[in-house]
Amino acid sequence: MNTSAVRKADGRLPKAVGVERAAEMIPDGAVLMIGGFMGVGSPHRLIAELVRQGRKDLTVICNDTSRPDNGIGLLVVARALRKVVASHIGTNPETQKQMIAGDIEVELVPQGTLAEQVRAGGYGLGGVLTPTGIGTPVEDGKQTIVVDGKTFLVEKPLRADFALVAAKRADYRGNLEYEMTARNFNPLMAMAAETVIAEPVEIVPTGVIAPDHVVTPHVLVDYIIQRSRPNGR
Amino acid sequence: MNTSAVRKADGRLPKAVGVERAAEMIPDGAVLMIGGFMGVGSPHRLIAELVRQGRKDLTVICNDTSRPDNGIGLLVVARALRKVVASHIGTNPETQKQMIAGDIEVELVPQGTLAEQVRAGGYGLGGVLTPTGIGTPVEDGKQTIVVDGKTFLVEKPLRADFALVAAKRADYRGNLEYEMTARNFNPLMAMAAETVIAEPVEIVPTGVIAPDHVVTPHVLVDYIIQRSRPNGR
Amino acid sequence: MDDKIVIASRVALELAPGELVNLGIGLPTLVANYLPPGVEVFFQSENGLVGVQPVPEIGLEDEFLTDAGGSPVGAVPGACAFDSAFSFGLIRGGHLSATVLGGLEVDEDGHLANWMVPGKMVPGMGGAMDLVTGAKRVIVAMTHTAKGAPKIIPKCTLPLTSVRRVDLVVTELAVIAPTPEGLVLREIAPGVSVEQVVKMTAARLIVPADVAQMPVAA
Amino acid sequence: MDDKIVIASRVALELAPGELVNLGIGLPTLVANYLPPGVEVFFQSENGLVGVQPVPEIGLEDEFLTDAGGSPVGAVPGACAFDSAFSFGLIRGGHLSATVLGGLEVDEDGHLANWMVPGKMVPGMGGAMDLVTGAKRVIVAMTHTAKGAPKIIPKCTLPLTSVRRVDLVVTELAVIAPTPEGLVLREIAPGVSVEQVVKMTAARLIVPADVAQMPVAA
Repeated sequence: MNTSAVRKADGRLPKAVGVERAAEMIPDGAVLMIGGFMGVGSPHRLIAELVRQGRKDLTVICNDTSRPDNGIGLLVVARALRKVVASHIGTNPETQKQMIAGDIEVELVPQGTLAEQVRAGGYGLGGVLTPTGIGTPVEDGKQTIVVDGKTFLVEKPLRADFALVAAKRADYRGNLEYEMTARNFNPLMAMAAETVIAEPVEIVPTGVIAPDHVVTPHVLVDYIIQRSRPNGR
Repeated sequence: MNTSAVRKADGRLPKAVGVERAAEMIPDGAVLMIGGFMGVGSPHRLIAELVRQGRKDLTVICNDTSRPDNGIGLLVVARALRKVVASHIGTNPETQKQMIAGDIEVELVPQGTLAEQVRAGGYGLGGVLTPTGIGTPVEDGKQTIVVDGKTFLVEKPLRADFALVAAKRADYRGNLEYEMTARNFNPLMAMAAETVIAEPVEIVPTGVIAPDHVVTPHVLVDYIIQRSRPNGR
Repeated sequence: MDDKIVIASRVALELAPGELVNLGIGLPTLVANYLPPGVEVFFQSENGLVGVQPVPEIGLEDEFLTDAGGSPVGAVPGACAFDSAFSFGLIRGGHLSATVLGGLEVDEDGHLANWMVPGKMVPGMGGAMDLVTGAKRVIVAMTHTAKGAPKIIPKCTLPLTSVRRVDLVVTELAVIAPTPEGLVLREIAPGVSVEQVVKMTAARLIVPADVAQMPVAA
Repeated sequence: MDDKIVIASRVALELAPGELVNLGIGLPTLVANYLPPGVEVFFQSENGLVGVQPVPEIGLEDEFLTDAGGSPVGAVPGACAFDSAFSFGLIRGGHLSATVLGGLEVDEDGHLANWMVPGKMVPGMGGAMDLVTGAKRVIVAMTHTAKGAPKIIPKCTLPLTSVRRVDLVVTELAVIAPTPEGLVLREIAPGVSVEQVVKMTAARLIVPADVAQMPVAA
């Protein structure tokens, strides 16, 4: 991912970018993973900026499409999506409407399978062997395998061009810490994309987050969204 | 696992047990997972007590057999083991000696595979699809699978009768927190055994460990080893 | 008495102290209100928490502490937060003592359908398939009929949630246990006859000699 | 100059600022001492840490902060600790810029053998197989010969660590790049001739016109 940002003395790119710049890196048609569960733990500033910039034809891998007025739901309403891979779309009538009209492709995946598929993509594993979905429509067209006499579905790893993750705190380096149920898919997605953009609530000096409390190490994070500045400056 | 401990008013068994009692629960021939990496993060009091009680014919799943005078190495020297599943035994000449003499069976597993096998056992997954070991002796006799044109080894989930885990802190309920590189296999093993016995360095009141910092939730922990008492009382 | 209270209070009796339990959104959530005094059960929310409780007081809501429906909840002392993979490791790995879910259909094989009505409602399965596949006990909490039509039927017409046989079905009329032999009528609600239950059930019911009366909230 | 210093200082030049790197126990560990000034590299220890550094001062050792050999280390500001599954997720998942390992044999296919000598030494592969399979770059740091016998040979006789072709082999005599065409001699150590390297190498070496001199620590 090239940006025109000034390089640091040691050759590295700076991690802190404005939300406009971050959204500009994401082209139409990109495959995104976006954290959050019913909007809780979603990167709301990044989402709003993608809508503002009029992004189109995105594929989004996420737990759910929230409500029409919240989180990933805003991208649906803005018709920014071509495809959604999710475990639940029931709380967003707009997703269902666009799906029925054929405007958006929806792939429904059991939540635990989705979590493991994202993890497998980030962990270099060839797939997920799960009993979930056997004997249901989820099995259709998929490979199965028998291990010690039990049958499992082979679910493929998922990866994305970009992971957009929300965090409670980042330090200057990009180490991330999450809060309560806002953790959900975020740390898994931060392993599974070519470029990881984190939107923290707070940014603190390096060292403030204890090594045992860092959940996503900075080496996985490419960019952190700068603080919003008072008066927009 | 039956113990003669007095039940609490709500019907639950108390979690805090003495190290002697904890070791007594483990019969000869049991399959154990024991946390630790070169003895760091191993439950040293439990190991010493198993040696003192003369336990025999154990199968131990662990990262390594440490050194003869440390951690799991003490169980090897005491000839308490029938079988070891580990990624490394090179630092314990006694393990190699017993292996060559045919007194102990050793199954060597790549470290990352071992970690995922233990996790799969605890997470209800049918196995692990890994590229590691393909084209090496690790592949011998194992099932392989092709996913999207790439070949992966199918490594089976591992489970145990008991997991013996070391933690930095437990609270009264049994929530566990780990310290730095002493975390290693401990939280994975705490998911993958019928009975989980935790040996914390410290025991603190419930609520002291923040929900975001608990790594192993109390619902997974069956027993915590009581504090060692001054003067043995 | 309200049907929902009958169902929720009866399900509550199934939960033992110290168990880890997942309650689905809607009716199942009410179960937490009817636990017998002194019985402490730990509730999991699949979005990443063990130790869910209601928000203790107005004003203590936290935007980052919610249930699987996105509504604010509280956390008990000793709660634990984790990511979605860990959450479903607890569920799929058999660490959950019980899951309580709603149902659209249950059949004579004890199969549950509760996640879609083809052509009408396709909300997605969320965590339901993993919950039904992985929990030690699956308890279906639902009304006995929908718009007068039986929901307990010979063979599910809707896509299944799992091929795992559920363990107990609790309705406002009866408690029914799916077994390898079929659906066994275990209890009937106060004021309801076995004949009435049989009539409202399209599936074949095995009726033992000793059908007990359902204990319900006082 | 000591062979180990020649090898470690040359390998250090391969590491770029901000990279995540795993150094094997023994010779590879020395690489950290020869990073060019201003180049900050993050070191992973597979037992569960990103941000390893030497113990800064005697007396600051921590029994719970060790390297993969069990020896005390320190941690840089902004370090991160994690479990073994996560650690190998970083390794297998391609998040590691480079791994530096020792070798017993490297062959013309660029295959590495470094974990056992059947009948003699069976220590186990530890993390080596995952590291060689998963890291973006695999750099073998080893002496060119063992007791006078070449370690770079036509075909490995020992069990392989991985069928993945390693990216670079650095010895006290030469820098060799395994390629689809074979082993390319890239650099020779000061005072060493191409002929000498070819003689000490049992494998066929591709020798380009422009073999550079190995930069070594001053």
